[in-house]
Formats: sequence, structure tokens, C-alpha cells
Amino acid sequence: MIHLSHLYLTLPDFSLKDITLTIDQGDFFALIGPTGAGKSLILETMLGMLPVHRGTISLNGTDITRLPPEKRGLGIVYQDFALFPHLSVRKNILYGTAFHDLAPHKVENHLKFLVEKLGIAHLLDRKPTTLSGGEKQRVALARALILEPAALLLDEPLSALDPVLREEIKDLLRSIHRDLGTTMVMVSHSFSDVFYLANKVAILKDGSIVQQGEVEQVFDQPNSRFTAGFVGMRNILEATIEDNRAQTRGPAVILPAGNHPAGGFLAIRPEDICPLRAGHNGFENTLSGTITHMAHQGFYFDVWLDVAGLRLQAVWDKHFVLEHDLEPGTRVDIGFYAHKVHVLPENTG
Amino acid sequence: MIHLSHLYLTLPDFSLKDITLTIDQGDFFALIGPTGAGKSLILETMLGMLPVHRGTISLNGTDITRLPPEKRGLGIVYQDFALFPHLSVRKNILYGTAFHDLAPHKVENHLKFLVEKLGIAHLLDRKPTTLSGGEKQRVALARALILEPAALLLDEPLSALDPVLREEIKDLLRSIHRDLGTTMVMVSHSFSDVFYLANKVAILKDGSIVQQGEVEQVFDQPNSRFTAGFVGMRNILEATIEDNRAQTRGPAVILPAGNHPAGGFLAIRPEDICPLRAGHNGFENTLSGTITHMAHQGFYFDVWLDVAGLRLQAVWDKHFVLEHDLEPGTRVDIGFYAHKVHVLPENTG
Amino acid sequence: MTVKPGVFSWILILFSLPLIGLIVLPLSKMVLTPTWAALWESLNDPVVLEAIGRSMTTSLAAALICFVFGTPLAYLMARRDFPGKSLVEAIIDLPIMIPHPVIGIAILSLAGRNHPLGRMLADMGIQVMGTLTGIIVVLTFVGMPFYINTAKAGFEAIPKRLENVSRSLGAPMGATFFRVTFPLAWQSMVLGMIMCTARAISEFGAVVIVAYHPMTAPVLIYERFTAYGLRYSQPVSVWLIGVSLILFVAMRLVSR
Amino acid sequence: MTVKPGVFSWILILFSLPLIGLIVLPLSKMVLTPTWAALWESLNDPVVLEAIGRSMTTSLAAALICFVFGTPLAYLMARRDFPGKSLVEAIIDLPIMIPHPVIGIAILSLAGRNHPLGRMLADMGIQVMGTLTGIIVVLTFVGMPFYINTAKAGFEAIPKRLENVSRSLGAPMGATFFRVTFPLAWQSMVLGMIMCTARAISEFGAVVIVAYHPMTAPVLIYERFTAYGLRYSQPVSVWLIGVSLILFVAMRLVSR
Amino acid sequence: EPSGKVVLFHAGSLTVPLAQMEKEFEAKYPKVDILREGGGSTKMARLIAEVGKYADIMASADYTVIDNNLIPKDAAWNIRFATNQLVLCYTDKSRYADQINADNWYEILQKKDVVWGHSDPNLDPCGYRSLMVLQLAEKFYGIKGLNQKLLDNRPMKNVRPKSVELVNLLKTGNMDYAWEYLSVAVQHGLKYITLNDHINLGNYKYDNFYKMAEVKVTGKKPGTWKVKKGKSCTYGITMIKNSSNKEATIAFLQYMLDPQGGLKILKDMGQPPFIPCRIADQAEYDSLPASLKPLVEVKN
Ligand SMILES: [Mg+2]
Ligand SMILES: [Mg+2]
Ligand SMILES: [Mg+2]
Repeated sequence: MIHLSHLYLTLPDFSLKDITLTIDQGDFFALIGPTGAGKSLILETMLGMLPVHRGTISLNGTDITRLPPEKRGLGIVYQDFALFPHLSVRKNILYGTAFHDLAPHKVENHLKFLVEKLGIAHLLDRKPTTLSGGEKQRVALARALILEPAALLLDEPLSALDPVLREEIKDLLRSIHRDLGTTMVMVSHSFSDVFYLANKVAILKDGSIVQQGEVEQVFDQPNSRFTAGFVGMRNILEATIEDNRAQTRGPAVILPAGNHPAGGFLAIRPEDICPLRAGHNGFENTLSGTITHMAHQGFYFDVWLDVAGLRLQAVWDKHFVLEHDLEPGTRVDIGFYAHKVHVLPENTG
Repeated sequence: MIHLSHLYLTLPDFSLKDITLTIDQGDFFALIGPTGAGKSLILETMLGMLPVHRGTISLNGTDITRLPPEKRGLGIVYQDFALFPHLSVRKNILYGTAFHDLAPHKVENHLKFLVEKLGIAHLLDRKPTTLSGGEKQRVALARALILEPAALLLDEPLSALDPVLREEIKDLLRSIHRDLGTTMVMVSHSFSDVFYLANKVAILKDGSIVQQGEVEQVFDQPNSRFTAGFVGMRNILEATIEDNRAQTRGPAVILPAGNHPAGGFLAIRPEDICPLRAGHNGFENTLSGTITHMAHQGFYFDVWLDVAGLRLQAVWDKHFVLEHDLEPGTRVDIGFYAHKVHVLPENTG
Repeated sequence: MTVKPGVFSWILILFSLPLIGLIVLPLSKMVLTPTWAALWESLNDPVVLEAIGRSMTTSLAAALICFVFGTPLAYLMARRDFPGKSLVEAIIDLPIMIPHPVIGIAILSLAGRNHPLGRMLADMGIQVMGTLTGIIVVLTFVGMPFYINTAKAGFEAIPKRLENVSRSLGAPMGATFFRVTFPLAWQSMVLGMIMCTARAISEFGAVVIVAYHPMTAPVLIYERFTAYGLRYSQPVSVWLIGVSLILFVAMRLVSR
Repeated sequence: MTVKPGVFSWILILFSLPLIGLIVLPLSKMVLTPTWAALWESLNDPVVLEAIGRSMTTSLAAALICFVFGTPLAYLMARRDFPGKSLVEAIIDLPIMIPHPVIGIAILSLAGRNHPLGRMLADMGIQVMGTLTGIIVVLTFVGMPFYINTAKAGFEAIPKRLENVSRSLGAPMGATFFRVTFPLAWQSMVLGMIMCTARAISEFGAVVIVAYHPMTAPVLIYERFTAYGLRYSQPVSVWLIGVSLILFVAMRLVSR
Repeated sequence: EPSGKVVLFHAGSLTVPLAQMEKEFEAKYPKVDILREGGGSTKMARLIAEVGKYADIMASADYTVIDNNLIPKDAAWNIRFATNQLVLCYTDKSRYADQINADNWYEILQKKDVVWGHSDPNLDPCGYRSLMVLQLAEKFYGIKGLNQKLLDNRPMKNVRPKSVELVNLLKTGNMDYAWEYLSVAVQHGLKYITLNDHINLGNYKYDNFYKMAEVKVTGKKPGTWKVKKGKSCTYGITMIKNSSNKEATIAFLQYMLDPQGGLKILKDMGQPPFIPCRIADQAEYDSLPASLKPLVEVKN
């Protein structure tokens, strides 16, 4: 278990403020936020590369706040792989074993196991410069994993890769986590990667944590406009609220039962705004609108609607769109569940 | 119209080979391929920054192969925005007007129009260093557009942006193209961006064009394993073919009518592999399989299936998955159209 | 309040001290020895003032020449690839390794009336031996690598894309250079001029061969040291170093 | 076969020529003037051979000292931030601007018996005036900025992340330095030693004050020039430059 | 009125009095700028004769340097204007400073821990004269091998190009003893041992004894040698033939050789002048500029 407690860090042009996080054994923990939010800094701080000004970091109950990096037992994989260019792949992977008291035959077995699992057994005698991006990332993973780190820190492990490679490495990370049970802490700026890989997430903005929790929970219950936007709620509507009825600038919207503030924002995912089809009549909210424009996105369509003066965005299945000959100008009936309407208090970022 | 004819370019560690392209007035043309395929080099060559070794470039019928960049009338927007850091936003945008014979009041009007359209009217007196990534990209666009370039070249205009900003700028590019009719040539490595924005696409690999044409056509009819993989056909199956029946390593597959090679690869998009629902019985291929694992991707699920020993990947609607309680181990019936099976000859890349 | 600095850091610091000491100890002894009276006295000596003025002006003139002719060269080296580029790079670094007396001798032997170039110069009324012209030529020679290498690094630090954008916006190469490259590289150019001036101010061996008179400050310091001793050379050194430092600080401030 | 080079490129080239000429013309004249006979003759002169050998060995010794003590300093400057860092940077650059005679004078006045340090050295049997020791001290002084700045640039070019990874893999700072940083920065260190040696080989003004005898090659060249004239100094210059160039090429090759 | 630059090459040992003369003369003739360049006399003469450096006047610490290097090509005459003698200089801090005297100096100079030196005999008359003093001392004191024993205790590193440079080495404690002209010792406030006239090269009456000392110095090219014979220290001065500012040059010479002008300064600084100055023969006398003739007599 890694525990960051009220961590403060001040750099000339940036600071981390009051970072408190708990990463449990076996977690795949994601740190996510826009560029410059301080995600990578948290990793550096955990690694011991940056001086902490206030607060503590503990690993399995031991305070490691002042421990030098080499004594922390955390692994790191950087976006740019950071392989040692002067060493062969084998020597890269074995680099750390020289500093640990490991039995040679165990190291050899572990190496064999890892390079098989990562599919790099044929690369052992190559120099890193001759490898592709995906191969480099695999070597970087093997180099960290061979030491069985208490946790593996991943700094945007997918950003430098092509889309095809990205899928490959994503699958690989997933399978490493599943099969080896390594605790992972990943920095990312893509929520879809987080969705695919992580079980817990913390959302950062300007050096502070805006929200954290289980991925599904943060995804479903963003606590601010910022998080709502970040987790893909593209419809954010100003509204005044009375009981469970919200008045937007266009139509009124039924909210889930519960206590709501008098004013604030409604956030709705585009994929939760559905076309009314036969057999789907449980929607609390049914409205009528006109398609203003559409964008083919491969598997699905982005659809923009004008609903009584309110601009809404929906994501609809490609098959449905084609079967129903939807196009700009078409009038459609839509519906969404009350529980898919998220209410955010007025004063959130 | 921009026409590249049999262009060759040799650099110390890379070369472009026999590039022939036609970009029509008003096209949104995408150049796409993995890192290092030579996409950006083609832009540089069109701009006149790199010496062409063989072949010609013409613009509206005039040979511009040897013309210096400043006489070509092409605009460029780079991934890193490349704003002049010592000039205010206003001076950045007006920079090029000093070199063109433009009436001052027209320049002023055009500036006003563009900054309104791009939403940067309030930034005119700022220095570029104080802007966010999205703002920078808008300024870079305004700077190029104010000269009404014969074509606007975009070098990965979305890569340096956060996901949220990326959507914003994507919409903006779309609306510029629609409203101003500017011919666009975009380098990208994401097929989904291309799908959203472009009408034509050329796919590059190792300095050569592998395939080009209308986006929908390339998307539907990739001519090689490489393109198939690139346009998202994640199921690529070795097969022997007789008439319109293909024998994979698992089940047999019905192909669309037509002449097929005796051996080769079948490529099927994951979103074309559908669960069998009531009322959908037109599939030529219906098979039965077991879900091996699943990944929640937000709006949809990635589903991996074992179909009589064949590993297939499908993308299924979230609602469907949840409504039917699908999970690893569930047995499902699936179907796909014969015309969704793409046959690729054996010897392709 | 920080990650514990390891033993290794202390070893680094310990090993770094001898060289720092080698610079600081002799120079501080040099600067601290002269009395205020001696400093004041030498400030009233027109020979001293003239020599320091001459060192400053000739060094600045050399830096200016490097700026005018070295900037294009630095820009070419930073931006263009051409066959023999590394040869040109080596040539630019040559003045660092040529023994200083050889520099003076080589320049004198070109400028003498036994050489066509020398005759040409003489016909134009240009003398090298024993003139400010000659001093400036020598100082340009020794200072040039410093200017060119610094300016070149400055140009290299400017993304080529900015120039590409400028040209795509209709600015020819010249306009691009003056509107984009120059304003952005300006600070490195000033830094290069400072380095060049600094190197030029220190030169003795090459200057003393080309021009014993008129005396630059280092020649005067040498003359004073060998003829009168430490006591009379030190105040000149202190003033020269002091004035140079003020000059460099001023140049940096102006370049902001 | 290429994008038309504009007028501007030609202007750049034209402006670049004067400085290239300023280096190439005097030096080629210098190198081409001596006859083979004169070159051969001076090669048989033990005084010449000794002086060149002395210049080489003392300059290399200075480079070695810079390597040992300058490498930690360069590494600190490249990797650590500390208050007063820009002051230390300025101190490291000082030897470039200190007039060469002043360098010699300053070092001599520290080394004499009238200074505690000088007495300490004398008690240890170390003499500076007129010894190889003294020459090496002077050459270290003048060559040090070249080594430190080049090595520092080399260290800066190595991504800090490689060191971070090494430490996260259990290697303490020292092991990280020797297993990762050092092998990767090796080429810049050799380049720094070449720059340092080159600068040291050229030094005259500071050396002649500390040690007239034993003579380094530049002092011999000066002495020959002033006592016998051009004809007898040129062959020595040619040999010195030639041997230096061979040395530098060899060092570069070894560092591959 | 004379104006312009006058370039004056001179023996390093004349630096201090000449600086004083420059000041006085430039005050008298403000339009003239005297530019002095001091160094070993032999070297300075060679700079003119062999390297072709420009000078108007050459003042040597050994008048024969002018005869040997400059006459007849670069100069027509040679005026002897002052004498000097060699002394052994030291400071309070020199080792054995409290013991040394005119009788035991050669023993002190043989001590292993004593650092002593002289200037380069090939470049500076003071250098070969210092060596002559050692040879004469061997003869005068009748100690066989004294010269060699002394030289054995003087490594080459203690030989410097100019005698005046040694003063700084004494003052900074880098050297204990150095051979200098008396004038230099006086001008720089050094302690010094005055030697017997037989060996100090200061009294022309002992020229016959001085003649027994012979020093080999380098010739016109490396590897060639010529022999210098002992002779009393006599300073010579000449005007260089291709002087382009004869008016101001002659005006300065006229001032310098005047018993009320330059010669007085020399005298005050410990360097006995010849009054009047001397020239070798009538032919040279005839070639003198008219304004100098009254200040000079023909005397050998
Ligand atoms: Mg980051
Ligand atoms: Mg690119
Ligand atoms: Mg004067």
C-alpha cells in the first residue's frame, strides 16, 4: 500500500497542493488530468526525485518521504521508454539486478519468463536504438518488472505510440496487471485508457486533486463541471432546480429523486441521450428535436440536436443511423433516464 | 488543385518514393500512416522546404516544384503551433499581410471576422506564451487563414492537445472547412480524426503511398493487411478460398460474390461482428462462440470471442451488453454480412 | 525539507573545489593586494586610462566585426548542410589552438610588404603593424570562434518551423531572418559578443607581436610587470578586469 | 535538383567569407612558407623537439587535471540547482577574460615564498616558478572553462530520466554516474579534453611569465621569432600545429 | 616644432630613467609622443635588423650590440653615453640575507636551497655579463672550478629573458638572488652586494682583466654561436637610418644626451653618464646630425 498524505511540493513555476492518495496492493491506479496538472510530478515525488516540502509518503506502512530513490523499490516506465542506449536489451533488463541480492539462476529464470511473456525473447542482443516504439516499451516494462517492484509507475505509457501499437501495449499492461498482480500507478490524459485499464482514478487540475475514487463511480458521478467535462459529459446545461425538476434554457428536465441544490449545472453523456425506439419506454425524459449536424466516427455517429433551443450532443450507433436514414434536418424523438442526469452545484470549477 | 506527380526525395536516413497525389479544390485531404512513414515530409515538400529529387508539384496547373516557399501561397499549421514568441497575437496573425498587396481596411475586416469565428478576439494583445494549447492552435489557424491560402496544410493539428481541447479544435477545423471552403491537407496518425474531418485519404508506409481514395472507400475496401489494420479491421484471418467460401483455421466464412484469390486474408471490423438479435436475420454468416474477455470502453465494450478455435474481436453497444448480462464465459450467437468480409491477397504488406 | 543528498554529492563538491580555488585564489589575491591609493594613482595615469580604453574599444570593434561577418556564418552553420561543413567547423575552432605568437607572426607576415596582400593594403593606406587596425585584426582572429559558436547555438535553439511558417506566409529568406530569427537569437548574439570581447580583452601574445605600441592593457600590464614590478602592474589589472565586468553586465542588461 | 537558393543565401555566403579568409589566409601562408629543408632541419633540432613534446605533455596533463576535477564540477553544474550557481558559472568563465599576463602574475604571486600558500608549497618541495608544475598550473587555468563547459553540455544532453530510471532500479547516485552517465557523456568529455588541450597548447602570455625556461613551444616560437626572425620560428609553428591536429584526431578516434 | 611619434627601443635596464625622460621631454614638446619598447638589447637590435620592426632610436646596454647588429645597414653611428656595473641583488626575505657579503657571496650561491638567476645571455647583455662576472670571480679569487660550481647550482629555469623581470621574482619570493645592473638595484630599491672592481665590469680601467672572460652566445641562426669578450658596461645609442620622423628623433637625442637633461636623470638613478658622451672615430662623428655634435667627443 502506498499512501500519500497531505503532500506539498513547490517548484519555481508550479506546485502540488495537499495531495492525499491511497493506492492499495494490486490496484491499477490512474492519475489523470490535462497537460500541466502535475500528474507526472506526483510520480516523481513517489519515486523520490523531487523534494517534498510538506506531507509524507509511506509504502506498506514505512515512511519513505526522505528515502533516496534507490531504496524505495518502486519501478518506473516513462513515456519515452528511457532505455540505456549504450546497453543491449539483455543488459538493460538485468541492470537493476546487480543492486539487489538475487540468486543468479532465479534472475535467469525470471528473465526468461518475462521476455517470453512480453514477446521480446528474440531481441535480447539488440541495442535499444534498433527497436520499434512498442518493443522499447516492452523492454522498459521487463527492466522494471524483473525487480518485482512494490508498485510500477507508468508515466503516459501509451502517448508516444501509434494507435495500433497503443492497443497492443494497452492489452499487455492489462495482462501484466491481471497475471502478475503488480500494483500499477499510471499517469494518463485519456479517460478511455483509464476506463480500459484502471480500477481507481484521481483527477488532477492545477496541482490539486479534484476528485478520486473507483473509476466507475467517478465516471458516473463527477463532482464538478471540470470532472464532468473530463469524463465525457459533453452536455453541460445551466439550470434552476425545484424538487426534482430542472428548468434549462430550453425544455424542463426530470431529475432523479433526491436533494438537489436550487441552481447549478446538469451534465449528460452524449451516449445516454438515446433515440426513441420501439420497446424502450422507461425514459423519464422524452423530448423532440432536430438534427443540426452529424459526424461519422467509424463505429458510431456524433449527432448534434436542437431541442427547443437547447443544443444537445448524442452518440448513436452506426447501424441505427443508417437504418433510419438520419441526416441533418431530420426530426427525431429522444429520451434519457432521470438517473443519467448528473446535477453539479453552481460553484464547482 | 494540388498535384504531386511521381515525387522522389532522398534524405540521409529516409526517402519518399514515387508520391503521386491529387488534391482538388475544397478537398479535406488526409495523409495518414504510422510514425516515420513520411507524412510530414510530404507537407514540407509541398511547402518548398525540402529539395525534390525527381517529380513535380503543381498548384492549379502551374509547376511550383522549384518555387521558393514564400511564393507558393500555401498555409501551414504545425502540431506545436509555431507562433512567433516575440510578437503579440495580433502581430502574429497580421505577420503575413505585410508581404501581400492587401488593402488595409480589408485586412482589418478579415482579421475581425477570423478572430470572431475562431473565438480569439479577446486575446489580440496577449503574447503567445500566455496562451493555452487550444488558443495557440486558433491563433496559428488565423495567421494562416488571413492570407486565404490556396490550401492549408495541417501537420498533426490535434496531437499536442488534451482530449477535451482536441474535440474542440476538431469541430473548429470542420467548421472552417465547411464555412470557408478552404482546401485542407492534414497529416494525422489517427484514423478516427480522418473519419471525422476528411473526404479523401492517402495511407503511407515507409515513404510510399499504400492506398488512396475517398475516405469511405478506403475504410471499406482496404487493399492490404497494412491498410486493413490501420483502418481498424482488428480481425485478420488467414484463409484458403474456393468460390465465395473461405476456410479459416476455425469455421468457414461466406464471402461476397465475386472473383477471389485462392488464398489470402480475411479482414473484418470488430463493429461488423454483431450479436444476433431478434429481427436481424440477413447475415450470411452466423456463428456461435464464447466470450473470453471484455473491456468497458465508455460508450461501448470490446468483446473477445472464441469461435470454434478462432479468436475474434467485436465491439458491442454498452446498453446491449448490460441488458443481456454478457460476461466472460457467456455463450453468444453472432452474425456478420458477407459484404463486411474483406478479402486481401496473400502477398500484401 | 529535501531528499537527502547522498555521499556522492559531497564527493562531487569536494572534487570540484580545487579548480574553483585555482581561479578564485590567485585572482582575489590579485584584486585585493593593491591599496586604494595605488588604485587611485593609476587612475590618474593617462597611459593606464588610454591602454584600458584602447583594449575596450579594440575588443568591442573585434566583437562588432564578428557580429557583422560572423552572424551570417553562424547562421549558415546552424541551418545549412553542405559538403565540407565539418571542415569549416574545424577551421572556425582553429584560432583556439593556434599558439598566440604564431597568430601574430602569421598576420604580420601577410601584412608585410613582401606579400601581395600586404602591398595591396599598403597601397590602400592600411597599416597592420603597430596600429589599432592590426590589433583589431588580431583580436577578431582570437575572438571569432567564441562569437560564432555562441551565436550558432542560439540559432540552433530557434525552431526551424518558425522560419518555415514565416516563409509560408510570404516572407522571403531575408525578411524571415530579420523579422523572426534575428529578434529571437538576439540574446545569444549579445552573449557571443560578450564572449568574444572577453577573449579579445585577455589577448597578449598575438597582440604584442603585431603591436607593442599602441599599448593595449595586457601589453601595458606585461610591460609594467617586467619593468617595474607587481606593484605597478596590479592596479592596471584590477581596473581592466573591473571595467570589463561592468561592460559585460551592461551588455547583458541591454540585451534584455 | 533543389529548391532554388535565394539571393539571401548568396549574401550570407559572401558575408561569411572575410572571417574564413582571416583564419585561412595567414595560417596557410604560415604553413606553406617553410621549405622542406627548413622543416627537416628543425626536426633535427633537439630544442624544438623538446619544446613541442613539453607543450604536448603539459597541455595533456592540464586536460587530465580538468578531467579529474572538472568532471564533478561540470556534472554539478549540469544537474544541480543551488543558490549562487550563476556566480559559479561566471567564475568558471573568468579565465577566458583575464589578460594572459595577469594570469601568470597572479599565479606567481601566490606561489612565491612571500605568500603562505607559496611557503606551504615550498615546504612540500613543490616549485611553480620555472617548472613543469608551474606550466601545468597555468595551462589548467586557461583550459578549464573549455573542458567544463563542453562536458557540462554533454551531461545536459543526457536525459535526466535515464538517471532516474537507474536509481529507481536500485543504483545509488555513484553507481548511476559510473554506469549510465559516464559512458553516455564520454564523447563530450573527450571533446572537452581536446578543447582544453587546444587552448592550453596555444597559451603564451601567461606561461612566459611563470616559466621562460623550460620552454614550451609557443615560448620557443616567440623567442625564435624575436631573436632570429620569421624564418626560424615558422617551422616550429608548423610542427606544433601539425602534431596538435594529429593528437586531436587521434583523441576523437579513440573516443568512438 | 617637432611633432609625431618617436619609437624608442631600449635595454630593459634603461626603462626607469627613460620613462622619466619621456615624461619630461613630452612635457617640453607636447606634440611628440615617445613610444618605448624595452627588452634585451640584443633582441631589440635583432628585431630591427632581422625582423624589420620599425624604430627611430635604439639604446643598448652594450654599445657593441649596435656595432655588431645595426652598423652599417641600419645605423651610421654609435654614441656611448653611460656606464653601469653588475651587483648581486636580494631582499630581506632571501635565504641567508643576514649572512651574505662581498666576500662569501659565491659560497652562498652554491648552497642547494638558494635560488639565484640572471637574464638570458642570448637576448640581454646583462645576461652574458652576469656569466662573465662568474668567470672573473674564479680568476680573481683563484678558486678553480668556481664558475662551473656556481652554474651547476643555477638550473635553466632561473634564466629569464630580461634582467628587470628578475626583480619581481625577488620581490615575490620566487627567487633569492639575481644579477642586476647597479642602476636597476637602486631604482627598484633592492638590497645588493657591490663587488670588487676587478669583477663588476664597471670600471673601464680593468678592461684588460675583463677581456679574459668569454661567453658563447647564439649567432644569427639557431645552432650558430659567437663569442662575447668581457668589457666594461658601456651604454650605446643610435638613430635608425630609415627613421621617418628625424626632426623629433634628433630633438629627443639632443635632450637625452644633454648633461642638464637626460644624463642628469641617469646620474640620479645610479647610472654614471659620460659627460660629454663619446664616439669611436671622426668618420662617425662627421655623420652625426649637427645639433648632436656639441654634446659628443671622439674618444676611445
Ligand atoms: Mg507528464
Ligand atoms: Mg510528423
Ligand atoms: Mg609616450
